[in-house]
Amino acid sequence: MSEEKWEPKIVAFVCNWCTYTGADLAGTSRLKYPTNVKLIRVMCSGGIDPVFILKAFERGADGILVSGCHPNDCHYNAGNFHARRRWEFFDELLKFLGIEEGRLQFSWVSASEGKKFVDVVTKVTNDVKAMGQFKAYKDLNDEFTAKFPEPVLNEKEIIMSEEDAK
Amino acid sequence: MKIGVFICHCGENIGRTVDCPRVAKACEWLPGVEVSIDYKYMCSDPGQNMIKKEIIDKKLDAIVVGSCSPHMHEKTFRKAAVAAGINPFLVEITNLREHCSWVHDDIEAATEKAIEMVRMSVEKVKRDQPLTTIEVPVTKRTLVIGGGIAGIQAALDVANAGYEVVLVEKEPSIGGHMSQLSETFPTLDCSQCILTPRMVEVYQHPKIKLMTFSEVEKVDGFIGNFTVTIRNKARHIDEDKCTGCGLCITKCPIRKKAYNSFEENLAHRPAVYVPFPQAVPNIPVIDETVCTHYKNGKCGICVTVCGREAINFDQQDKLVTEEVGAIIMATGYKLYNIDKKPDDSIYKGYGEYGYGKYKDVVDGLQFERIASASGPTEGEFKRPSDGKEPKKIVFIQCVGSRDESKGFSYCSKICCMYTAKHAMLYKHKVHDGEAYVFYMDIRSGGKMYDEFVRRAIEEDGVKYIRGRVSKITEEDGKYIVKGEDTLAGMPITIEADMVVLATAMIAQPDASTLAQTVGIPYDKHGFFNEAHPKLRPIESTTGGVFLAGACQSPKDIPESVAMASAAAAKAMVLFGSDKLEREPVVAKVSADLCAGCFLCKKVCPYGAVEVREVKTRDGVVIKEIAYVNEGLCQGCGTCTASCPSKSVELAGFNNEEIFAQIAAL
Amino acid sequence: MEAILKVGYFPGCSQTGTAREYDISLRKVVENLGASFDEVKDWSCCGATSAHVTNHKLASALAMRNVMLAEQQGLDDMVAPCAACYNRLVSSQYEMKKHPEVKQEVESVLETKFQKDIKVMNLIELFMKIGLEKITENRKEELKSLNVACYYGCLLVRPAEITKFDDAEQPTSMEKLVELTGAKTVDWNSKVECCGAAHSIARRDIVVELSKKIIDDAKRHGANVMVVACPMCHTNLDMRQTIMKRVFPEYKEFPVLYLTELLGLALGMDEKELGIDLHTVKFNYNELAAEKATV
Amino acid sequence: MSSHTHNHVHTIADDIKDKTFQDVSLCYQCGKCSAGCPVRYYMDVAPNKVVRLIQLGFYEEALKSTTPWLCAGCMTCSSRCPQEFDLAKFMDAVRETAIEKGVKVKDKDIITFHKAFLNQIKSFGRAYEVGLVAEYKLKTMHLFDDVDSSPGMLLKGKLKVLPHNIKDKESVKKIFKKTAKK
Amino acid sequence: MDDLRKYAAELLEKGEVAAVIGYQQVSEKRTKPIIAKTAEDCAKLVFNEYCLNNLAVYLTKARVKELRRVNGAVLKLAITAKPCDVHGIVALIQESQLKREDVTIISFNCAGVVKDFGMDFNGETLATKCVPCDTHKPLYSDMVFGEEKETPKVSDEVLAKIESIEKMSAAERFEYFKAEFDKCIKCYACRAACPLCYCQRCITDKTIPRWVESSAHSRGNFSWNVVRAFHLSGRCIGCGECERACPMDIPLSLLNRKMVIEAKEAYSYISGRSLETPTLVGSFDVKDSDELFM
Repeated sequence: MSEEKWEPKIVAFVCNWCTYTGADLAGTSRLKYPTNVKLIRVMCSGGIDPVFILKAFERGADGILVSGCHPNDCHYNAGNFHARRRWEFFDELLKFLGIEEGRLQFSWVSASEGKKFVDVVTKVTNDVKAMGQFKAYKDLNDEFTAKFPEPVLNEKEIIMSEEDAK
Repeated sequence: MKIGVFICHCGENIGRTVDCPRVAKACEWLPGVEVSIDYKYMCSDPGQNMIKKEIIDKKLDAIVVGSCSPHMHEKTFRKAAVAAGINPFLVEITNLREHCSWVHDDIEAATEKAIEMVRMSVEKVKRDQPLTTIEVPVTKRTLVIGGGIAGIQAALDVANAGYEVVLVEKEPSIGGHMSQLSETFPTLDCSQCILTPRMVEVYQHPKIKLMTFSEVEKVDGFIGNFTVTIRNKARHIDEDKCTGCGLCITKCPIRKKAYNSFEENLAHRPAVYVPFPQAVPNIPVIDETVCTHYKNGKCGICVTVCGREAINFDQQDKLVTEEVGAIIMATGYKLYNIDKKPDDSIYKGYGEYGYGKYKDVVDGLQFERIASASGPTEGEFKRPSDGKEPKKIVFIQCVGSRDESKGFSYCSKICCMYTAKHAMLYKHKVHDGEAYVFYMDIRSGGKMYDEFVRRAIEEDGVKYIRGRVSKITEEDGKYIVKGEDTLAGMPITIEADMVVLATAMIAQPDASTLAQTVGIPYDKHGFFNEAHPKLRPIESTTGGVFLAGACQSPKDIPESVAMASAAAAKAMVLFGSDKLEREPVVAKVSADLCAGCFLCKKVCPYGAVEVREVKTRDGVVIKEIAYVNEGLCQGCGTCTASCPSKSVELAGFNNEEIFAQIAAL
Repeated sequence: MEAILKVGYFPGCSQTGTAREYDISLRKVVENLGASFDEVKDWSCCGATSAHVTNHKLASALAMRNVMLAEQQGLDDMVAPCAACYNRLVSSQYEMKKHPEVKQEVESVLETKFQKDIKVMNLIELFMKIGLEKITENRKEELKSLNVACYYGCLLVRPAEITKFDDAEQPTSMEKLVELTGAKTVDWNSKVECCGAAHSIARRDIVVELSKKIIDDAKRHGANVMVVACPMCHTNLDMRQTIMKRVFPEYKEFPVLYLTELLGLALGMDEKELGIDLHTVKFNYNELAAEKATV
Repeated sequence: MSSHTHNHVHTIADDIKDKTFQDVSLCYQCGKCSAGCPVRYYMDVAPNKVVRLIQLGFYEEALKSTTPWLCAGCMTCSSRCPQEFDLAKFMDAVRETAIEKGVKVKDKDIITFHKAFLNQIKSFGRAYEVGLVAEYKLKTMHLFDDVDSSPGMLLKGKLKVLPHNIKDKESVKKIFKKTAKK
Repeated sequence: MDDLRKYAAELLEKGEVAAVIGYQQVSEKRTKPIIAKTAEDCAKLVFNEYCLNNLAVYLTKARVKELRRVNGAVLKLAITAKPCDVHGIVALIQESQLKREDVTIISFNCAGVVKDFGMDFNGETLATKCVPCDTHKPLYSDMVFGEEKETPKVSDEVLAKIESIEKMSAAERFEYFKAEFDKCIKCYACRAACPLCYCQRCITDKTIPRWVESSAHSRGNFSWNVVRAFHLSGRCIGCGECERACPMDIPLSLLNRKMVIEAKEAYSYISGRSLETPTLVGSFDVKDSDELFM
């Protein structure tokens, strides 16, 4: 991928009840935001494991958003409170280890905050764009793929094998 | 595994910005995908039939539907899948509409994103496990919180259908704000005359357990199976013995120490009181904060005069537990209080209107009491400061409403109507009086509503001035109201005898606390959130909890009543069957791997994690492990993320599924 | 021995001219209360009001030049006794904080980078910082004969979200200060009404009318003196009484004091020392007290 | 700065938004600003109506009005606006725009005063009141207006006869130069 | 020393405990753990500044737990524990791995131990974990031996290192840790030595799905070390056994200590100090900081 064509890859882990629904509202309200963010829906922000973050970085994510219901608004009463402590530690740890601030961001977006969802997603995208490619993890990933190349099937090969099957 | 991908155009909704045929084409090549097609309306009958046909013809094991939000049509497509023989939990929805086509303009980028989104779903569906829905029993009883007109209506409807109701009201009497009103718009019929029969009906209904002076403290459980703890506050009067004769009230020597909140603090009440003469139940309450007995143990006149020995100074609060299957929230509203100064309030307050320091600047409910035949002035228009009849009244609308700066952004909806009513009632009694209304817009949508406002202007000669008032000052008993008529473009100053502020309707101050107790979301103003603004306006997002009346947003009486009946109907729908089906999204612990640290138990919001002992054959406990009670588990997954050894998984959202989605990025 | 409290001082142009007595009394009172001033060196005009009404960039830059000087001088806070200066300085700081583009622009005009968040105080905040108990401790005189109308004017309390020190509509902080001197305060309607401020020279007709309304209101509510904390207000309310007298023959003069002068009197200084004799309307506490006693 | 797509022409309303960071569409015309304005009676157009004229694109009418020039900047309107629209700041921007566009202002005295004031600062770094009054009077020909206060003030040492210079006058001049309108 | 031996022997004799987990001297400046089951074993028990190991780790090992079952009855275990090791026992009790009544804690007043075997005990050689230690008397115990002694004052090198790392740029920090983690050979000695790594199956051994890449390369090493440090966040009692066990000398204490500081600063919580307070992980306060969240 050439430098000028680079678009950041961003994943958002969102809870089903608030942020996912807030994103639905952004859609219903026809608000606009960048296409970089892909959502992964979980039931509650309390159910997001920090290893998901590492996995996403390993899969080439340049930025990650974790978002749930506002404190006191959690559909499950307390899931987000547990999440809050968890992320406080994890964020501190990652920062200490040299993961740039802004690669991993957190927000509370309620079901009625379509606009806030757009603002948050846009901010994360802009922040990550400004930071550029995730050098630290890219190096790790490049080293990994150099060591363990993934078998790549291109379309042609698949067609041929299918035709062979026939 | 054979997977089918179905891309919906949703007419133009998705098709406009996402090149659906291209998405379908691209998905054909995803590993495991057997068939990938696009169609105009996937949720339509032909669309669903197409899905079913493909499932059967191609012997599909799972499907991915790229359409609208799963919150919209997940059920539809699951049903279609079931009809064609697939487990409903092997259906994944890709939200191509709300999360893609509607939020992007660039067709190229949106199409690329759509393909990636579908790819993620395909990877997830490959790891999905077939699940069976969970059945839970239903307790066919309803809890109604709030005994205003909405709560009364809901309770009566449910009870008349033959189901038991527990009606909880925090005040000593039911009736709510409607019992304070003088007349109601647009008919000008007497509020109490139409309300009190309903209150009595509630009291006498064999299916309704009425708990006044009570508050909900705790709600456990889930739809169909709530356990509610209610605090029945001590009245210090034995409800079984009291006949409501009222002798204690008339003899109580403490007459001026406490304000009468029913009269909106325009009058005093004794230490032992019923809120108003028609109170239901007609049983007094002793106010500990002012009663002499609680100060120095003396007095006790009420004890002497009570022939029934009903006075019990030592009575304590009681905690009562009730099992119910549905909860109807009908907690109503409060009026924005202009006495509040910025420091101790969430809203900023109107210093320019004097923060309530002027006695004759009153709010809407105070004016209702002044206008009411049963009120402190017995229906005579007298101003609070000196009891004189006001000859010039200024009404100001939108105080706190539509004011981002000092109040709230929303329109309180009813003020235009009740201000017109106030002005009308005043002009009907004080013929030589002048009534001015400062308004921004007149919002009078409703049957006979606009006609009502026109009547105030055309027949009763109320002067409407379009503009907000900037400041009120007092000079020699007159209130100088400075405004601008924006239609004439002229500054206007009125020297009024009295000013009535149509203050905003706001959520009850403890609404958010109650919402947290019950477990339902609320908006930034404290109003409870409905599950869907258009299609599910009565339900909260929490199953089995329904909303009625102004606790959801400002409403007038007919709307509140309609909503209450709707909430009652929703509760009865729940009671229509003996068992409830629940999504099988629950956590499960792997007994072999659990190390028994019980972090899952500590974080579980529902107490669904239990301790199980693992024993040897000879009965010796070798370890204790966690076990999830699936009846209690609500499927948040906080335990799964907390478990250090990853020995607990959430069905439908297991870690393998999520990893697959991440890998497909 | 208590360390002497040192506070940054931005006098503002009026302080060197029309409001000389304000400067004199302020310095004396502050010294008396055991604090001292560190004047911003080579300060310039804050830009009020002609700059911000005609060129918003110029306005921000002029104001921030002084904040820059204060920062370079190593100050943490500074007091701007003139309400207009105070307002310009805090508003410019607020704008810069709220809008990064303003910050960038101002920094490029001034060729500097702002690092610190210098707290700009108004007169009332200054005394709160020095400590209200200091006033009670050092009080020599109880000004019992005074019924004071505290006049805040517009720029001290507005806009509330920027100044953030008192209620914008019903402020009370000046009353609290004044009551420490033993004087009584009156509750009146025109505390935050505008005196016409910037129109002092070009539209004196407006100023005279607005100022007279304010003075009349104070009189009506039983005040025998008005206290202000702004040289612009003082110019309008004190000096323009000459015209009021000429236009309205029955008009009775009404003394208008700076808050610092009132505090000075309570701290035992005399009128001359405080520069009260420089006012248009004469004021002498003892004369007033004697007059009141006879009534 | 405001971002517009589709070949949007930069209007005066946009320009005002750029200067004040607030959109005129915020105003819903309740008139509370006009109701509380201390100098409302002297204005030819109500303050809220000036906003309305800008909202509707009647720029000439808005810029020609005396209202912005009479605005005393007391911020009563801004602090009471239910929409948190800072009208005082808006008025500043309207004045500034009027000067930029060379609109003829009816109340010339006020603009002359402001110019005189800024000239003083440009020259000396601080307001020099005698010079200010003198310049203003020469330009407006109101030569003997202030007789009732000025001589007395000079005697009391309240107006300085000599200008009060700051040392680094150049830095102030530079600010003027850098922020000057093209 | 004799008191200790006598006490331990008595416990065994009375049949109160199944075994005493303790230290025995191997050479002049070296000890090793011993699980004493007889009076003769007890005679070998020692306590001195060479008792480096945190023996709490044995309490959760299946083999050791098995010892408790004697002739159909279930007996207690006794353990000799430094005051800092008691923190580990407390944490294990809090995390349901142990019941207080199942363990007899024999503790000592402690003034610190040496960095490594073979060193003379003086100010210079104080073990890293002892430098910031403030528990010189056990917080929980059934028996305490030894006199109270002065702990040598030594500069806190770990803290200084943490501070110097925090001053680096993000990229520098990342490079620093990457280089350190690159040394990792995934031997999991850190895990084996840690008293709080008691999982039956570690997350890193879980294969469906694969949580942590287990082959040795920078990415897998990074993940493993992040996960290890994170799982100990708010729990680590700072015994430093992981770092001591690491054959590649990866400075694991830096991470652990950093998170200990975080727990203390953000939540005023120190792990293993009190049986009464709820564990930091697994509880919450509605007033927890919300700064991280937009």
